[in-house]
Amino acid sequence: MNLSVNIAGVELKNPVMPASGTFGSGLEYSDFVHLGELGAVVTKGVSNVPWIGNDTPRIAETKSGMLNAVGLQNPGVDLFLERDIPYLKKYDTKIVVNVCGKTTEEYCEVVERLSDAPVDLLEINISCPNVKAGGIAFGQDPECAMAITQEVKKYAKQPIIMKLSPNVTDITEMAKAVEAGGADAVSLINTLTGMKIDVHRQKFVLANRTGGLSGPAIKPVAVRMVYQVFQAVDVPIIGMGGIASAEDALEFILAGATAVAVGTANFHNPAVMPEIIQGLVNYMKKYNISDIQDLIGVVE
Amino acid sequence: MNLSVNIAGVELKNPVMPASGTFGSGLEYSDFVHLGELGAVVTKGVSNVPWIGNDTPRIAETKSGMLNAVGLQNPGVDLFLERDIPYLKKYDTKIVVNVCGKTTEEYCEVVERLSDAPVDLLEINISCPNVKAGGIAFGQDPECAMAITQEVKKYAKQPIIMKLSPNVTDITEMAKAVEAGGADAVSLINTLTGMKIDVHRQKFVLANRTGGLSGPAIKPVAVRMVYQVFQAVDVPIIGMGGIASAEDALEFILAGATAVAVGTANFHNPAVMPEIIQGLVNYMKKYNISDIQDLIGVVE
Amino acid sequence: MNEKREALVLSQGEIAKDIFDLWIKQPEIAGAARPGQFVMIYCEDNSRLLPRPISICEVNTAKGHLRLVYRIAGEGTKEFSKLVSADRIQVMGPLGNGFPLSAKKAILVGGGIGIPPMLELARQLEGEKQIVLGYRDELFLDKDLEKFGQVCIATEDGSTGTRGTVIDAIKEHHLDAEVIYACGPTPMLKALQKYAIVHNIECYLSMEERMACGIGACLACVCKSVGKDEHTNVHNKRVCKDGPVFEAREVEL
Amino acid sequence: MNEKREALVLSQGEIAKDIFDLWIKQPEIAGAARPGQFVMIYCEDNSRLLPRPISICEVNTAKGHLRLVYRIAGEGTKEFSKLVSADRIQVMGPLGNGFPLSAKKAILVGGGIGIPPMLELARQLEGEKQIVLGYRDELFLDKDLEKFGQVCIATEDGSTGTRGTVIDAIKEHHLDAEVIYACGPTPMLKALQKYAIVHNIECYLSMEERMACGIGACLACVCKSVGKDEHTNVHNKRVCKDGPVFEAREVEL
Ligand SMILES: Cc1cc2nc3c(=O)[nH]c(=O)nc-3n(C[C@H](O)[C@H](O)[C@H](O)COP(=O)(O)OP(=O)(O)OC[C@H]3O[C@@H](n4cnc5c(N)ncnc54)[C@H](O)[C@@H]3O)c2cc1C
Ligand SMILES: Cc1cc2nc3c(=O)[nH]c(=O)nc-3n(C[C@H](O)[C@H](O)[C@H](O)COP(=O)(O)OP(=O)(O)OC[C@H]3O[C@@H](n4cnc5c(N)ncnc54)[C@H](O)[C@@H]3O)c2cc1C
Ligand SMILES: Cc1cc2nc3c(=O)[nH]c(=O)nc-3n(C[C@H](O)[C@H](O)[C@H](O)COP(=O)(O)O)c2cc1C
Ligand SMILES: Cc1cc2nc3c(=O)[nH]c(=O)nc-3n(C[C@H](O)[C@H](O)[C@H](O)COP(=O)(O)O)c2cc1C
Ligand code: FES
Ligand code: FES
Repeated sequence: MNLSVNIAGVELKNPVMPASGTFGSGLEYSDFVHLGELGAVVTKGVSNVPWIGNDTPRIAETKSGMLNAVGLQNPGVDLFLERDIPYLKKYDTKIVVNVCGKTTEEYCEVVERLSDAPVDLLEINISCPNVKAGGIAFGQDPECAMAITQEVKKYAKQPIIMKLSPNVTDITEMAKAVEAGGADAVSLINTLTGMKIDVHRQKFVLANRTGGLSGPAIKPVAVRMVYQVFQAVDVPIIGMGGIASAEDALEFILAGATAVAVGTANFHNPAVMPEIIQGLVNYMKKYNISDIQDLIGVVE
Repeated sequence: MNLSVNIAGVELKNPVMPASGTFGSGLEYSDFVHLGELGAVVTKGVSNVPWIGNDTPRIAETKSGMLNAVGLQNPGVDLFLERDIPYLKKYDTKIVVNVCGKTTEEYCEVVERLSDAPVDLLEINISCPNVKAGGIAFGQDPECAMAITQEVKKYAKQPIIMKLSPNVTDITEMAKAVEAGGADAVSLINTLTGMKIDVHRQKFVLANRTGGLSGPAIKPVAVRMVYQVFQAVDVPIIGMGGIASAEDALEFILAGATAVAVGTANFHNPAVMPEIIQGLVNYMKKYNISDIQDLIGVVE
Repeated sequence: MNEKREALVLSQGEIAKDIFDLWIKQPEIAGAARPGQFVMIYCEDNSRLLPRPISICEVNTAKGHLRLVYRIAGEGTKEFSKLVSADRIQVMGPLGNGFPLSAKKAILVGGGIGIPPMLELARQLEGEKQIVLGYRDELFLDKDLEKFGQVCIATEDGSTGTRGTVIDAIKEHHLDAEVIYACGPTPMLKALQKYAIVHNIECYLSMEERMACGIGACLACVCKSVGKDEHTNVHNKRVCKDGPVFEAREVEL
Repeated sequence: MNEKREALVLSQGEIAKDIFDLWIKQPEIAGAARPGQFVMIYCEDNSRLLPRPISICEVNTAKGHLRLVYRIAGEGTKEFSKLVSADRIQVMGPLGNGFPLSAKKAILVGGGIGIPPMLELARQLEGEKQIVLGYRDELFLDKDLEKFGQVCIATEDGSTGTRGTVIDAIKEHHLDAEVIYACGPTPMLKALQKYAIVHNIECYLSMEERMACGIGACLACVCKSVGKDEHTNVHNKRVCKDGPVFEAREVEL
């Protein structure tokens, strides 16, 4: 039985990885999950210098979902290269580094600093809704998205995954734009922008007012977008948004995802990813499927 | 204590009404709810001629939400005027007729036919994602939205509520466009486009493939959009999307909604609207608020 | 006013693999229920919003008791299967039209999880009754039904009775009747529809479709109908309100 | 490997209005727990994804029992309040750093629902203990704590002990100490932080923040810290991992 998939020339032993920002750089979750069992580890977004992130409260629970406005707190690329990459290299898994920035220059600086590091793939987060200056604009305008892809590609030695925002009128336009810009893969969806109000205090629950909605609540939107993008572009897709079980992961694969990422579900069950991998194996056994790649995009 | 609110000159005895399409024309729910207790009754979308709608399955459950692709099945404006309006006139409530069409002409035809009917408000659904030809385009392009608002206004004798789609990059742009086109009010949000796949059958769950996501799952997105639109335009807002309790309704009001509509929650609890109205009264008593209008948009 | 009502769980047991037999007490619903009608059961888990339609299997009007027999099909029915006596659930009903009763010589056909509504129907029909039950393999409710008439069984694997479908069983036993009542999977209903038309027999089919409101307002649960539906004047009748029981000639399957 | 574990509910009772006293059996967690640490309790309802952090109130290591005392604050704790003996729940822990133990003369300060962790702390501290408890009105856990030292009570409404805050009670009773341990609402922690700095007393505060992962990975639960945090090299420490207990001079409140 073959569970391995290929993203832009990088072979993952299975299609399951954490979604950026929900798994740190793996260290904390290594108490719960054998990192070597995962298809890849995707790190929290990393920027050129340390970012302090937003004020608290940074999260709120919603029905079958949650809002977050962490605001990309991270130690910056230097400490990241010194500490997190060597840590991850101890494990037999692929390393995907999520990159964030406020300007094209900042993105390029991080990508350049990572270019000689033992990193397998770069995921460029042009869609984080929580950063005031810049960030989101790249992910909501096709021309900006194409331009930043082109720039980043100049500095990258690893294949580039562009992470798309769902807060757009037409996700296929965005996917086509980054493909035209040279993206080697796309990942989707990032969070939907949302808000929660404490009606007793008459105040925003999050210090940042708005936050990104994730979790099972958004899965139908995510599956739809993966399906649409699969019809529109040729690059491989990493699908995410509300995956909490093998069946959820299979929905994304059948819709067209080559691999899947699991975010919010880690908070509900820190051992969810190995369970999903096992569930994929069970499904393939049950339906006599020898290669998981035969499932990609076959829904009808 | 004053619970009444004013939408474009029409006074509602309270701010609670059903969301279009979830309540028929009131008849079926009159076994569960005294229609005269509601701020208004909003009818299912009505078109110039009968529409047969989509094939089944038309709905699917999702986590804290549901997908629907009913496809605006309706008897057409003639039977509607003959049967549904006289039925609703028996009750001491306001009548909001939801209008759908495939072309500007079709919308205008329905609006014209309704112009002399005893209808208080017209809600123009330019956002239904389930109709193939036209429909959705109006709701996703600001220029089209403005143009159709202007056209409809020429035929309408009642104030016009434009119902906005959340499947857009910038909801404020849409709201400003319909305001510029002459809209007397806006309602939001319609459903988010989603998809569900049956992984065992490897098939789309809905005959229409995609459907509209509604219910508590989407509430954070809806509250955020209502808040953004409240900052952007001067016309009153009818807020909806996942409301299932008085607290939910208050979130929308605090975010800027003058009135609220309840959709999917009716399926979970057919008597939910009177409960919400009572909950608003309880809240106002508890916090010593004499006029509900003092709550509109006051979140901070 | 009609409403969502609380019911008391009296007992529950598993009568075949994944098939549960639930008795609840809800006097208003039991007092009004007719064979072929259904109730909506609401989930306690807040992530599941839609109520689950379940047919009325048996009614004890005097005591206000209702029997529901269902198969675990997904998360909602799995939740229900954990109910134990003294638990409380939210139920709405009775809903739908139910089977039209008469004293004619009848064949009652139940396929799989379509069997439960046949029990209350058998109890209330006054004429001669022949009961045909189709199963994949394991039997259930067959003993309950034997009290009301001749029971013929068809199983897919041939482990009991006729190997094959309910149509095979009807043919094997040379059953004939003035009226057929049926509930079961669509292929079975289709075969019976054809059989009834060919043999010119009155025939009532109980249909299934995904539901949201359960009371005719949302238009989720339509089936293609020969006549125009009264509600929207197109050829789409609502299973929850105009049905779930339709005369075989009324619907396109 | 650490993991989410199943625990058995041994008993639960309401010890004051909306305050519940829950004993569970979970030997692995009980075996490792230290005072000031917390556990995460998961909701059974699928619409509530995030686990709820609850402090460890008392531990019986030998038996593998844990005591949790919590207030109904929202839907999750309301769900927990319905647990009865023999139910099973999912729990993760013990999490966080806990209070540093010593034999110094100590003041233990608990405010409202910050009182529970003071109990296991009082049981394990070896030095002289003065225990100051702040309540709005109704008392709880005060009898349990009396076994371990002098208990001074402050109530907002003056119904018991000092009218006012825990600081008022400390002053009224002229308490002094080499170390203060505290858990309670932010205004109380702020007042104690100031008090400790002014009086130059070592002081440990247990902080509260919204959490998602509970293990230091998601950066939901940070508090402003004087020093740079080791994890992201900014001035934001993680309450779940670097805390919940911080030396008063370490954090900005
Ligand atoms: C009028 C009517 C009477 C019925 N009577 C019975 C009965 O007596 N015994 C019995 O076992 N089953 C009966 N069913 C089928 C039963 O409603 C479904 O098996 C049940 O809703 C599945 O719910 P779930 O949560 O377990 O499955 P899930 O797949 O988790 O349900 C998801 C959604 O799909 C709906 N759904 C799934 N399967 C069906 C189905 N076959 N028909 C309609 N909706 C479905 C659910 O109601 C829910 O809204 C009846 C259906 C109808 C329409
Ligand atoms: C380290 C720590 C220890 C705690 N120990 C106790 C204890 O021993 N006893 C006790 O009664 N309470 C304790 N709390 C507070 C307790 O976690 C919250 O009251 C509880 O999470 C509320 O959940 P809910 O579902 O009832 O409320 P809801 O408002 O429905 O919860 C919604 C979300 O907000 C979070 N949340 C709400 N209030 C708080 C809060 N005050 N702190 C952190 N998260 C919150 C919930 O965890 C959940 O994710 C502790 C909190 C922390 C951080
Ligand atoms: C707490 C939290 C932090 C996140 N941080 C990042 C991030 O740093 N970079 C990024 O690209 N996406 C980030 N995301 C988005 C997730 O990677 C993912 O796209 C989204 O949550 C949808 O998946 P889910 O529903 O499985 O969580 C974050 C999400 C959460 C919940
Ligand atoms: C079954 C169903 C049918 C609907 N039909 C219509 C419609 O005819 N016209 C319309 O403008 N919106 C329609 N909607 C959208 C609702 O009016 C509402 O905007 C949306 O469902 C969000 O609210 P809710 O989460 O409370 O359901 C429909 C929604 C559902 C669930
Ligand atoms: S379920 Fe709503 S019309 Fe039948
Ligand atoms: S809750 Fe995730 S870092 Fe503390």
